[in-house]
Amino acid sequence: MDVANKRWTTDELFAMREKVLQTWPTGKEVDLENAVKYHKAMPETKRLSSVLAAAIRQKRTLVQPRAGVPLIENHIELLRYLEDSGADCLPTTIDSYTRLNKYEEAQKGIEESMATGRSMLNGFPAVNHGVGACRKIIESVSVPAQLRHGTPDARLLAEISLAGGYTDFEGGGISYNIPYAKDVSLEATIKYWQYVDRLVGWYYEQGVEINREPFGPLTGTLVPPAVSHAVAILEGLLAAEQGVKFLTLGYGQCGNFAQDIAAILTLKELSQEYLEKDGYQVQISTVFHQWMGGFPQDEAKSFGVIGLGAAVAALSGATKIITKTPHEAYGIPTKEANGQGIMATKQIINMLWGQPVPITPEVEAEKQIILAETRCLLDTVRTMGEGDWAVGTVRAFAAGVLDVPFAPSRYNAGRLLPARDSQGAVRLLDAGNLPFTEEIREYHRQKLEERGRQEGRQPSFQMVIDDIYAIGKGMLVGRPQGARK
Amino acid sequence: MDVANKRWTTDELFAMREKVLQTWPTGKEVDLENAVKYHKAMPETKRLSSVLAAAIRQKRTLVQPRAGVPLIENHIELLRYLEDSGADCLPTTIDSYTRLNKYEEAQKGIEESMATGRSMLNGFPAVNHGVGACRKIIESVSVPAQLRHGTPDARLLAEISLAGGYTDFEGGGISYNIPYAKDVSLEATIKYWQYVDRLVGWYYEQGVEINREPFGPLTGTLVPPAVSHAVAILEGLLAAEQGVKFLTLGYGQCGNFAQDIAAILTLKELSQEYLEKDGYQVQISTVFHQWMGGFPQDEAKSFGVIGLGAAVAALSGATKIITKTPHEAYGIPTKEANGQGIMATKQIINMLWGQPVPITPEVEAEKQIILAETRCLLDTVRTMGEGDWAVGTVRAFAAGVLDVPFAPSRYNAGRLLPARDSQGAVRLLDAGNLPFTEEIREYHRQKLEERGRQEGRQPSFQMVIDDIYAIGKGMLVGRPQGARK
Amino acid sequence: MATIVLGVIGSDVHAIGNRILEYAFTEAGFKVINLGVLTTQKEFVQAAIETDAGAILVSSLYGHGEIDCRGLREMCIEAGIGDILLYVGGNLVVGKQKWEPVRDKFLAMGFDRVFPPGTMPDEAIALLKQDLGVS
Amino acid sequence: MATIVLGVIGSDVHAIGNRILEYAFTEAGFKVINLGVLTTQKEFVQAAIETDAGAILVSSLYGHGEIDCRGLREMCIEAGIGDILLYVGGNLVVGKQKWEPVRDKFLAMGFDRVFPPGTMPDEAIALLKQDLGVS
Ligand code: B12
Ligand code: B12
Repeated sequence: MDVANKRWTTDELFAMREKVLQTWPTGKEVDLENAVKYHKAMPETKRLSSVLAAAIRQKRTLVQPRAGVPLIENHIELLRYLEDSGADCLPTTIDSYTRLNKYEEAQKGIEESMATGRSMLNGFPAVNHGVGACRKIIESVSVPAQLRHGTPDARLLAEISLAGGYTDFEGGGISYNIPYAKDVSLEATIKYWQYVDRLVGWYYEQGVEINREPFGPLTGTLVPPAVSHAVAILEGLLAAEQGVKFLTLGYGQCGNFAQDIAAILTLKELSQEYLEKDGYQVQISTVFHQWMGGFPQDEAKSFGVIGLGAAVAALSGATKIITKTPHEAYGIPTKEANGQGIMATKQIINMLWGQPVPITPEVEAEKQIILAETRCLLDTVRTMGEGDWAVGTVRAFAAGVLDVPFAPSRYNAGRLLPARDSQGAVRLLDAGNLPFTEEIREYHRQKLEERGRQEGRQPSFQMVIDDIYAIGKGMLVGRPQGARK
Repeated sequence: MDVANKRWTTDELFAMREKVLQTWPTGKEVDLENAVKYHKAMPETKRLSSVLAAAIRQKRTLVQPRAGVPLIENHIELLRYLEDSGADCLPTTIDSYTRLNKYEEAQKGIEESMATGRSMLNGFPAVNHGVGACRKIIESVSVPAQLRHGTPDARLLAEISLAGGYTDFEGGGISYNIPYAKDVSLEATIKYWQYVDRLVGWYYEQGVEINREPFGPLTGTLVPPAVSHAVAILEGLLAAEQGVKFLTLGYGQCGNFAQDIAAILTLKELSQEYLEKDGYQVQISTVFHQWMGGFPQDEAKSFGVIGLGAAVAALSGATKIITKTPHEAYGIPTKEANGQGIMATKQIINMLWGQPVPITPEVEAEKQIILAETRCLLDTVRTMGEGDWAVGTVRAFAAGVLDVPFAPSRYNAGRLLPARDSQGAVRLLDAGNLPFTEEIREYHRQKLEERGRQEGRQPSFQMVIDDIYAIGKGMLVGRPQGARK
Repeated sequence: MATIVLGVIGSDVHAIGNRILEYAFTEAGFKVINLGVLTTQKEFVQAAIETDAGAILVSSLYGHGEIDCRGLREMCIEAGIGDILLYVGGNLVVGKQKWEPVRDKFLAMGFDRVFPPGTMPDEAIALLKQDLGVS
Repeated sequence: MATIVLGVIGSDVHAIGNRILEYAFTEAGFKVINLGVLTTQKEFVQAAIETDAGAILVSSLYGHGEIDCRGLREMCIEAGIGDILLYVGGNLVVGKQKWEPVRDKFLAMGFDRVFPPGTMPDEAIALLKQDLGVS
């Protein structure tokens, strides 16, 4: 195996940098010494690690949208608008060509966008625009900004955007591969992300704090909390090994109140537990993503989905929430629609601020099952890797011991069939090769049989499809027409 | 005292009817025999008592908007639109002239509306339009409809609308007086509403089920749950005595999660307890009103307020929710805005359907305090009335033992000063003459002192004002700028 | 400082804003005669005459403002206080309408200032002091 | 029944709708060659030739559909399958745009049918059967 969970030396990092920076002309704009100086001159209020630390202290949930358009001026206008709408931290979402390192196509997209006056890219092509453009953006807003993407190989993107003043970088070797690629091996992406993490670690050694955020929701659709927790914690461990000191771990709303609250609570608990066990000292925060699957077409209904997510996020005590918009089912939102998502969310976050996490018996029960499941997964990964999380991860995915529903990657077994139980919690109709105890498997079986009985049908792939469509059709559980109307 | 909680004989009812029906020409359209026939021919699906019963059985929360425009055809179009938007039951909201029995002014409003093509009235003037118009409306929709108003003397309105096929009638001698009038005595309104309740009782004796719904939220602004519970239960008791068999008791969202959940739970518990104690057999359902005070001007923020209300209502297990709209801060909503309120709400209600009520330690604590407070109020009313709830109510209001914050009525002491504690629960800065135990008073004091300490100020009327504005300004608790930003 | 007459016109029972306005104008030093809700045009005018008020502040929240406010200026003129300041505010018409035409409609009725939904008291206090030439 | 080629074009990784379309068209009796996500125009055309497919069903969800789909008809013509049915659906352009101009743009590119966001498989299945003259 060509990968190991072992801290790279600075030399190893710098040797690889040479090549990475040559993959696109803007690479030569990156001057690390100057970048460190630039970061150090930035006020604390523009640094995500500090803003997150304050939110943790104040038990506050920060509100952050997703947003990115191809042209610099438009992007700045967009971010300013979103800041005015109440965003506590800003994003820069990268386009899909850049995500696949197709900088030439991104260039075409930029040019066509300029020519037509319409956005021809679904995000901001930061690599093509380069370090100066990033800094211009950072200087145009007064809250911190994070880079969000979905890039299996984000080495150059990280170089450029960190030198450009971004203080937070999303992604990870698993979470930006399995849901975002088809043919890229985990060994490759884990290494790409060790590079990113090591770079972030290097910045830290120079006194610059950069936050890192594995992409929690994965495919965004009926991902059981234990599966996304395991991935998030693995990426946290891999990052910490490379010297990352600030981590935000994520979770995509599933829809069941108790399961969602329990998910955020256990994500905190488990990540702390595993990171400490391996001796890492890391500031951990959590991020709750409003429902990441298919949205209703209707804007008012979308506001409903957004509102429920906001309420649960606030009550769960997540450090940050990433918002959706009333345009979700259609396309990249206008800045107005994006602002609406922020404002609706923030109204709820503010109203619930200071109210305690609702610890119900159901939350306790969900916590127990998520804790047990996630430990099954992580402990098996450790065993399979003979103590090496990176090796274990690769082997676990190969064996289907880690498995993400609906993921496009060939390196993902794709054997899981998730479905909702009668209360909407995500369970597994088929747990594939997940190393769950018989007790856990039985629990899932029973929960889905109970639903099946209510609906007078056997749990099946049709039930999975019904659940995928359900929220878009105004429900949580995809009950066949007429069942318990 | 000219009032007593004693069932009217049919003769007493019919004697008064004679006069009531003469107060406006449309009164003579009312033919009770024909009305009974009309109701009996109506399908069950158009009867609120049945639809509510089904909702109770299925633990479902029904969604109902408010809506009323001056002209019949427009009103029908409006209701159909709202039905298509997903309303489970429909309203007909009455204009403010009719509410004050100013039928001539209402007539002017109808005529001006016809002439200008704009709505010049803030509701549907059902008395002026008469029985036939009501039936036309009922026949134009396929879900049940309720009459909603705010009329101290609704005798004629009840006659006309019930004969017109409405199966649910909102209001009560306290809740449609204290918040809706300035100079009308409680003795008078209790009698007016005994008439309405006796009429509903009479229908029941003929085999026609009509549901009655006291107006829970009162002034809609920082009303402590115990105060509105006491009023709701008193009106329930008065109605039951006149033969009402179907009651929906209401509560206006305060904003604190635990207090709101506890409010709905205790409303069920206490109403059952008091009604049973007096030997009444009544189908009790509950209705949760989305925040009834000042709304944010921004529509997206309003969706936030709406979403939070919907989530809490669904989780609390309320039988029905009454929706607000994104136009709330401005004016009577367009049908589209009204539909949006329904759709956003229903999305959340559907997503949370079947999920259990979150019983947290905080909910338990709020339950205990609401139970204790409401019992203090009700038991004192009983004592003051020497066992007669009607007499007790009049005396209790006169003594400030019952007292509604911000109410315009001279018959209300107006001594309460409600404010939010640091978690947004509504407490009393000044409990006036409410017959609370020293322990309860101390509890309120402590909660508000805690908030005062956090904000570095003494609880005062300024804090009350800040709280009145808070939701409109995007918060729940009206913290002074800068406090715990 | 000047006396002002305050109230909610017509069949309108919205009491909360009225309570706050009374408090805010009193705090600002005005002598406030608050007629409360359900106040008729006549009551406004009489109170203004009796107290020699410098301004009448009319609220209308419930949507019937247009019908209820018509003729108030004329009544003031007839009563001999034709040049008294008339302010009106609240949710003046039925529904969410464009502000400018609404404002113009009430200006045309003879109001000196018209305030949109959500006006904060401070704003009106500053303008009233200005209009009355007090500080 | 007819063979169809299915896939998500360009740099698009949205896999879920694709999974469902495969299932639904298979259930409906079609032989489905599913190329999955990240499929190039060339792969579509080659698969269609190799399997003698009656139609190519292209998905594009991520917004770059306009750039990615241009020239597909021409490539089919060059490859000698110029009259193969071409369907396209998903979230074809960036942002929430009026549907008709979007549809017309893709029709002009040579697609036979263009489906808006939220199309249910049954709808497309019925139309495809009709267009292919099968049942
Ligand atoms: C889940 C999801 C994701 C997941 C995908 C996981 C995976 N690998 O599959 C993740 C989180 C990884 C993701 C990533 C991205 N996503 Co995405 N995603 C969604 C989301 C929320 C749901 C998609 C879905 O699964 N729907 C359920 C399935 C069943 O429906 P469907 O995909 O629409 O397919 C059905 C129909 O459209 C139809 N159909 C589809 N194709 C065809 C073809 C034919 C011929 C016919 C007849 C019918 C048909 O049938 C299908 C089955 O019913 C949508 C928004 C939405 N719809 O609510 C955004 C959305 C598609 N994503 C979007 C974007 C932009 C992205 C990203 C670029 C990130 C970003 N900037 O936000 C990346 C793209 C990465 C890449 N290279 O492709 C945008 C596209 C914008 C646009 N067109 O303007 C959307 C619309 C969200 C938005 N409003 O911004 N996404
Ligand atoms: C609370 C409330 C009620 C309570 C009132 C309790 C009470 N007795 O006070 C209850 C539930 C009883 C109620 C009843 C009704 N209400 Co109401 N109510 C509201 C609500 C939600 C808040 C009002 C409030 O208290 N705001 C807080 C205070 C502080 O603000 P304010 O009232 O706006 O006053 C401030 C400013 O406007 C300004 N201001 C006001 N007047 C003036 C005058 C001057 C000169 C100046 C400078 C400033 C100024 O200063 C005040 C202090 O800051 C509003 C909608 C909203 N605003 O969100 C609807 C609203 C006012 N109600 C409305 C209606 C229609 C009714 C009803 C007819 C029922 C119905 N059809 O829905 C009845 C009317 C009964 C009647 N006869 O009047 C409508 C009016 C519609 C319109 N104009 O098109 C509104 C806008 C809701 C809506 N969108 O439909 N209501």
